Amino acid sequence: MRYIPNSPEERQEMLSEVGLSQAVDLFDSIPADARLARPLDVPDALSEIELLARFESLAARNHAAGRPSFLGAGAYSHYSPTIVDALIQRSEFFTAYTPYQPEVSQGTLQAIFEFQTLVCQLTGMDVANASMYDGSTALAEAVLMAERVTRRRRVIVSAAVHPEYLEVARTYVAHAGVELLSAAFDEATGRTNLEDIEGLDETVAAVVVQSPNFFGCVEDVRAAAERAHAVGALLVVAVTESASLGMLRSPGACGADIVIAEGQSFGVPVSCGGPYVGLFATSEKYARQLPGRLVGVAHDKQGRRGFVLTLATREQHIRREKATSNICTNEGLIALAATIYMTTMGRRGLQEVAEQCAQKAHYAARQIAAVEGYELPYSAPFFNEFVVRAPVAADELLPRLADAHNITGGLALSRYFPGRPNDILVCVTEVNRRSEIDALVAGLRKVQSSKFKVQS
Amino acid sequence: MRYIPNSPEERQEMLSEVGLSQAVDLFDSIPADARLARPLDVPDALSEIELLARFESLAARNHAAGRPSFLGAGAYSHYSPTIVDALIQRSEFFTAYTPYQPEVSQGTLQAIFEFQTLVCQLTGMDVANASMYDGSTALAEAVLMAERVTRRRRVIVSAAVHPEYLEVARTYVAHAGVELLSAAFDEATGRTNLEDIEGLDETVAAVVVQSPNFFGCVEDVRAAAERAHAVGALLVVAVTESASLGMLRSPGACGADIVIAEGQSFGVPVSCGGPYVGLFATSEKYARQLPGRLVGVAHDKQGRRGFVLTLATREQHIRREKATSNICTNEGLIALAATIYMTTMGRRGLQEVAEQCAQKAHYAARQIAAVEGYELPYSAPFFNEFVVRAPVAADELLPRLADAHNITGGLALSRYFPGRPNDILVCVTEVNRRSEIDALVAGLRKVQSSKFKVQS
Amino acid sequence: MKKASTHITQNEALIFERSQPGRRGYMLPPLDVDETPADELLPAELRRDDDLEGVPELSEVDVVRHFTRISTWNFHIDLGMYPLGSCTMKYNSRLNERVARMPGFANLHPLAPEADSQGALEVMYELQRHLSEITGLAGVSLQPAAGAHGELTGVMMIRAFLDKRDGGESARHLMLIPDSAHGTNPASAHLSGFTVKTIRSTPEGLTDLEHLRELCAGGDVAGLMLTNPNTCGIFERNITEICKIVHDAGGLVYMDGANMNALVGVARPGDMGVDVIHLNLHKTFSTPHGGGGPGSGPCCCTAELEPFLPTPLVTRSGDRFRLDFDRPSSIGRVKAFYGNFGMHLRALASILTHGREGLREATEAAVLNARMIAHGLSDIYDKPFDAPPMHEVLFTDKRQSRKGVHTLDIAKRLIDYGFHPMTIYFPLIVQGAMLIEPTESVGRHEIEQFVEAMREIARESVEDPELVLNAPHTTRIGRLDEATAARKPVLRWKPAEKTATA
Amino acid sequence: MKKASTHITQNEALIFERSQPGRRGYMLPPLDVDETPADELLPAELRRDDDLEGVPELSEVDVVRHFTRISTWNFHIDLGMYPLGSCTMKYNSRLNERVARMPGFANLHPLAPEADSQGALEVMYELQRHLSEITGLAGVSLQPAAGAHGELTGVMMIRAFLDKRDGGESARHLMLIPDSAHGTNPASAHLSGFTVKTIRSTPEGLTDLEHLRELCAGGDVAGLMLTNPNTCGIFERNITEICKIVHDAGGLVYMDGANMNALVGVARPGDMGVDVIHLNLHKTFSTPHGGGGPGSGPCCCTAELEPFLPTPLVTRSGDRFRLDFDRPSSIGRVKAFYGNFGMHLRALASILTHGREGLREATEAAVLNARMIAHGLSDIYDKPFDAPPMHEVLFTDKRQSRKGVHTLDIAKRLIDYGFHPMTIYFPLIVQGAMLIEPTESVGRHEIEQFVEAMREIARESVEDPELVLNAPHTTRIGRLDEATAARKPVLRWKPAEKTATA
Ligand SMILES: Cc1ncc(COP(=O)(O)O)c(C=O)c1O
Ligand SMILES: Cc1ncc(COP(=O)(O)O)c(C=O)c1O
Repeated sequence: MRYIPNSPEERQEMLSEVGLSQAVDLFDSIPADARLARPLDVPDALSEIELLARFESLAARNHAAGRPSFLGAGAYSHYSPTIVDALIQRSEFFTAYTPYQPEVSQGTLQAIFEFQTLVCQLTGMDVANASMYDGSTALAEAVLMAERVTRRRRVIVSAAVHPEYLEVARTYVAHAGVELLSAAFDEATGRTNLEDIEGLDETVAAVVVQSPNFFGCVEDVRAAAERAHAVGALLVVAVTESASLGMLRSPGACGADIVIAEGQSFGVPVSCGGPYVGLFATSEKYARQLPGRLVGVAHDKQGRRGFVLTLATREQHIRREKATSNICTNEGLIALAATIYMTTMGRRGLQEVAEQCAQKAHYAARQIAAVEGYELPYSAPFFNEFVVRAPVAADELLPRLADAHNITGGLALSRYFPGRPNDILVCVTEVNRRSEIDALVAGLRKVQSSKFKVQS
Repeated sequence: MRYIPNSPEERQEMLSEVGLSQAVDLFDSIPADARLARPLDVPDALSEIELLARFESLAARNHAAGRPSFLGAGAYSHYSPTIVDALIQRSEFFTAYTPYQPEVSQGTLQAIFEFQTLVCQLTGMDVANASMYDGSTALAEAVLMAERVTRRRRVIVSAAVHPEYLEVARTYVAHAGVELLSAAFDEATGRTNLEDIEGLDETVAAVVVQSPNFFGCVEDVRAAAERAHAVGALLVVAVTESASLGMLRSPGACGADIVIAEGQSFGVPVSCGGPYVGLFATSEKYARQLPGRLVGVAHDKQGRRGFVLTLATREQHIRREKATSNICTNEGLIALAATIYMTTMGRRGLQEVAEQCAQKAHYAARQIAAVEGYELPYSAPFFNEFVVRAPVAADELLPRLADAHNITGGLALSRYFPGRPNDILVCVTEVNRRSEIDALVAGLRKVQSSKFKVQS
Repeated sequence: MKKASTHITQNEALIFERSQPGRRGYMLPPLDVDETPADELLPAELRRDDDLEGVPELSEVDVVRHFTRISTWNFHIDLGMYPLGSCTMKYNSRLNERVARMPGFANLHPLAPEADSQGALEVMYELQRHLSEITGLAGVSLQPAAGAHGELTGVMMIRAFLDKRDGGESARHLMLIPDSAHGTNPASAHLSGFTVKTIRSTPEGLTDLEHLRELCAGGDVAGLMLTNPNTCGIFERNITEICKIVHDAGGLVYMDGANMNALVGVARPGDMGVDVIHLNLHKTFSTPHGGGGPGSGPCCCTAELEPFLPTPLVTRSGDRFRLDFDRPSSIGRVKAFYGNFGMHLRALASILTHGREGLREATEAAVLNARMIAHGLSDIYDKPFDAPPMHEVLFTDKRQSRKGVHTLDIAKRLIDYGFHPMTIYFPLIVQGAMLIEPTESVGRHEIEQFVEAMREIARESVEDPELVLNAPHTTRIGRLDEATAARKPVLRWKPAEKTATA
Repeated sequence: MKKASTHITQNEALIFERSQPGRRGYMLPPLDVDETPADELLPAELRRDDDLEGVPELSEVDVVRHFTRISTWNFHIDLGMYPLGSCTMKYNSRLNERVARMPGFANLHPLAPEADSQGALEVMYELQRHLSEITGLAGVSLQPAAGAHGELTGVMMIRAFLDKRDGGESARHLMLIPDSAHGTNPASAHLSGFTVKTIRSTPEGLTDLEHLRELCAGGDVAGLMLTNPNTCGIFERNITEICKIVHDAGGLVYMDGANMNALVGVARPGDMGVDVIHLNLHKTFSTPHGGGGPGSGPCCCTAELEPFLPTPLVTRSGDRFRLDFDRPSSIGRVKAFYGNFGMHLRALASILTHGREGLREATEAAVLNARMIAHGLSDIYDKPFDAPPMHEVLFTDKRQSRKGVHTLDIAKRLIDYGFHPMTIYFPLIVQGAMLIEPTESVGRHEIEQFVEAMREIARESVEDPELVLNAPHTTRIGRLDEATAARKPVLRWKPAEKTATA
């Protein structure tokens, strides 16, 4: 096997050095009945040429990867500067382990410290951790943290939170004795109905809203914070489209106590759902309740500044079952990619990306709204995603768009809301050229008129 | 401009620091009449997104890059292990300059030393330099070196040497007072006619043969050496398909005095003709007549081994017009790629590549010879290239192969030899799958029968 | 030739300290749609009012130099042996990186129509099949993002299974975990609502069967979480017996698969009686650790447990691949979408590159390397357990500590010899643990250099303890004061610090 | 914060010393055609009989670790300022690397049919057009592989032009070259059959017009090879006059374009009277130097000289791009195929990324950085010429050498301060030359650090000369004995040495 340095001959010599005659003797401590008596039923080894051909042909069958797309809903297609992927491919970064030995891991440690700082700046919070698996698990951990902080066991989650995030939270709390309640959203505005949140009282640990919410609507986070704080509950804000942080008032500035976000928008490919990176930030006073790893400043005897993993007493390897979370390996390299992205785009670039996303999305929304038969059901302000109500069932319309116009027009909301057959969630980012948007609009018009033909 | 660190504001501050008020003042020493009074007529700056789209569309118009090909003739499609390109992309290698400061350039220096050694091992020679621009310029330099060594001014070059190599040699010697004579090749065997080389006498500095020669035929290098040495001339051997060195008797072992080769076959993409890398090797006694750079072993005060550029007194920066060559920058990074390729494939891999090339080429030759109307005019043994004589003009046949069968069938020799309209130079390597070869044969058969249809 | 020397490296400030107003490292194409006035776009009160104060402003060159410089401070696999016990730091091939970056995979949106994502679904399906064959377990979910995540998933499945079997909330609330287990095990069990009970290990470093029987007697045992080979690098030779005891007591057996690098192609948890296991693709199947992730922790289980796996599962019907959402008994989702797909690609590429023979060959080479180290150090360092090690070997600082030299010191001194230290102070069942896992990716010569370095350090501990106690001596910074760092945590840069360090 | 510190690095033997019989780092697909018996394939006497003895046998991991380790011993642009005068070590963007690797370019065979290579031909055509605009010269050939190759091409064109103009072999055999010129200039002139005559420089570091006139009087002058700005970093302000003198004498003017980084977008050689020039795409247009190449040295010339450019040229007819082989007056080919196409791609990408404004902006930034250095060091180091520097600034060791500290020592000491040394002992017209070219790719802070380091070294040269004389002190090896290396050259590894070092 070409990845194994020692040749069969060398290994034979080594075996005799340790007093064995053949490789099987290495496994003497495994009882015969526990051994595998036959070779594994996996194919013979492939050469690079064969392997690449194999995966190229698989990749070629992901037709959706090759065409203009207006899919968002938790995974966003943004442009990533070439240096992002080039730098994370330095083996110094991608083949290193968790920085347990600071003297020979300062590169990783300093980068994480910079990541934590950037997350704080963008979310408007005091402290952030070294990353979570993704946005959905970060939200689940936020719910558990709220319970730890408040010692209350009921959490109210907006019905406009990403459905998959909600499912993950359900799974996580199933046996943690936390009860999840739902706050409805307003069918006219598309925003969470904050005026009367059912069940909001002194027993509630936290209120959870997503902004922009799953339907693209920007929530009134400040109002949510006031409502939550009024009963001594925490406000947890979730962000799935982090590009919005370049334009929207930061959750921290609106009074959020815990902010979690999906960082995929920061230069990370959509890659069929992962790996992504969960951002997790909170205020100073809750720092010791944070799940996951934290990097902090430390100095050596000569007073030179360095960085170390710190506040480890929160973690599983010290606290075991009393840890704030069971997380160990997180998303280090993706956090690094996000860090490089944020620093390359920088202050002005993050603002311009947000601006272009919003501009292009609003252009698209106007054009679509102008097509006969299509409407935008929600009145609330949006960033780069919005719901379109089509005159036909989305799962008839979208395949036709794909086949006839080679466009992935968006997400059929029926995937999550069977009761909404005609609704499509459309997302537009800086990578969608005007020509693509116009093609989408033209396509919608065609499909629609052809429908009337069918009917008449 | 995003590659320039200092912002316009910073540059303005720097200007005043050095006592200037505006950027134009930096160019006061350029007389007004020598300045450009207008902006350059080049397009506005492109973003990464636009630039990549632009080049993608250009690349898409190189249709030939995407289809099975049997082109060789000085540029060969071989498989390059993934790590070759990954390693040369380490900025430690590709953004460094010529290793003038050994203490901070040992990586480059040791790699070149390893390259020189590998070239010696494969060519069977004593010493090799740090690389030349490519095979063609290396041959020209070899001719000039032969003149330096022998102080004779006539060089006989086989007519079966790559025509473009010959043209380059002509240009190089045009004003060096060296006369190039041609040695004919045998129309039956396809080999250089070594029995009676016209003009071979004591005034001849060198005899130059290529093996495998331009027509793919393996020359009798030992005989060539005997003939050359008999009159006190040097034998210069050129190799365009270096993969052959994994199987063919090394030129050194056959008595060559100077061996030059094109190293592109060693893991370097065909890339429309460059960058490639010229290999240049000779025997110990001529070391100080070598053109180009040489790396040698050196030690520091503590006796630690290191490597340095050495024997610089041969070179232009010391010797100026008396230098052995004017070359300065060579092909460092491509030499590194070749070094990584040779070490990754290693002893057994270089042998297996050569074996597969020869096997597939002979299979293809058999199949083609069996097609009615096609013949292989030459009887000499070949490695992975051979001439096919078609029943129709090559420049009618090949485009039809391309259009109807999506195959680049080979090179129409008429490009270099107008008198040979029906001859095609076919090259087969380890990357040509049997299915491609069979498709080529089927295509040749079709084209051929359709031709008879036309005639009948 | 000495293994390592010191050489000049660049220092580098924080990216925020490098930032200068007005620098730009990006460019976007000009906006190509008719602009919407700012206030129509978004009401002012919803807009940021901090102008992103503090976010860096840099040129592309600044960014490249910053991250290139700091990268050189890391030790990494491509430099050599990285013997962190329990972490399986094996070679990460560039070929796998290339596969993961193919546009057809990297640009595929997770919510793209099934029909237009068949290639990706097939990748996941095929990986599931191979992992099932390797573990000897029928059901596989690729959703967990790391080992601990896989544990959580598996333990929750046990919970769901018991609730269903025993009807309603099962009274079984005890999860048995050996004292040698990794911290994530109890943490995951706790998250799943179990009470953790610790099982003693025997003097041989094995699970104490007697104690296990005792604990199982109570009838409230939900299951056992076992690592095998355990974290002492020893194979639990009574594994079948252990599983039987737990099963007879009505519980299930969870196996922590972090150490599968000792077993692939040689033995299968499923054949030993294990009910559910997680694998660390970022260990056994060589997906890169990336300085702390991403990982991938697939969960494999018996047919009996399969209905409880997370939703969705990738299934096959004829030559179509589908996402099955219709799984009423499932514990639900543990992650949005389908797991760390990019890691699935790499792991599948790794399995196909190794092939039938290669997978077993790697296991043999890994165990052999660990044996070589055990062989080379047993006479100098305290080896707490006699059993021959599998893929990793455990030593302690018992002998050296007599001279005041402890595991931490030995680890730091190894750095001066050009090695990354081993895992230290884990497992917790021995004092001053040094857990050494070379993996199959290390050549004989470097194994010998490591043994020699360790023997040298042992000598130094006697002849010149100070030298070891003050190590490392060759790094750009010395040992850092972690105590103060934790007492007065500084977890982010603030402009204040800028002026401080500038 | 100090700019640099020492840190642990891996040592590494030669690849041949790492080799072990039986190791494999490759795998090919099985042969898929019917085998031809060995003897039918090739007669035994034509086959190798050495079984490739000595060629290394290694696993992929060995290769990756070997080259990764040795790479860490290099200084490189991504680490910081690399101020080699005359070399223009500017930032090499990853974007350009990505473009050059697009399969549609990398997999295109140079002999593929023109109709199927239109994209590549357009790339070359467009690059020719931009270079023509930038130099103000009508004709462009991209064939030369580097600067010296471009010189050879240009000088041979002058020769061909004169022969044609003067009929038969022109009697003009003198090529005038300033004493400050780069060594490749005389070497190239010599290769083209010219006799080199050296022109003196004035005390201001400019070409001596009087001497030029003298030399031109003879009537046997073929031309002049001039670098502008010259290698002292000074613009030849009499350039138009100089060209006139040479032209009046019947000669042509060749300009060495290595220093075009001072002129792009600001002034054009063609407008100054230059007849032919080469550009170093690996300098001015940021194609990577790769540790010594590949380069690319396009040759640009007046319409008058265009017929003599190498064959073939890329031309355009309507929207088709063609290779023009029908060039009877051409000097012929200087390289197989069309030059270093991969570098053409990168250079075009660089030009399009900079755009109209960016190209000039880069020139301004490069000159400004050089000015900052001149400004910061002129009071401490001997600046032989008063003229304000363009993109690079020349100093000498005159003052320091009084204490026995020479340019070489200052250069080596710079390494300890975390800098790559400047170009030393070039140009030859001043003693102990230190030619410093920061390029536009360096930020203000690092320029200041460099100035400070140079000032420190000047101080050390007085207060503690030994410290400087024995530098560098921070590298894994010290100064190497180059004299012995040249006296007893060891230019390749031989098994003998293996046993020696093993
Ligand atoms: C034995 C053991 N179990 C579980 C884990 C947790 O795996 P992960 O870090 O992928 O969450 C680890 C990894 O450190 C481990 O070594
Ligand atoms: C002034 C000058 N001329 C010519 C050259 C030669 O260019 P190249 O090294 O590309 O052959 C150089 C490069 O060092 C140079 O600095």
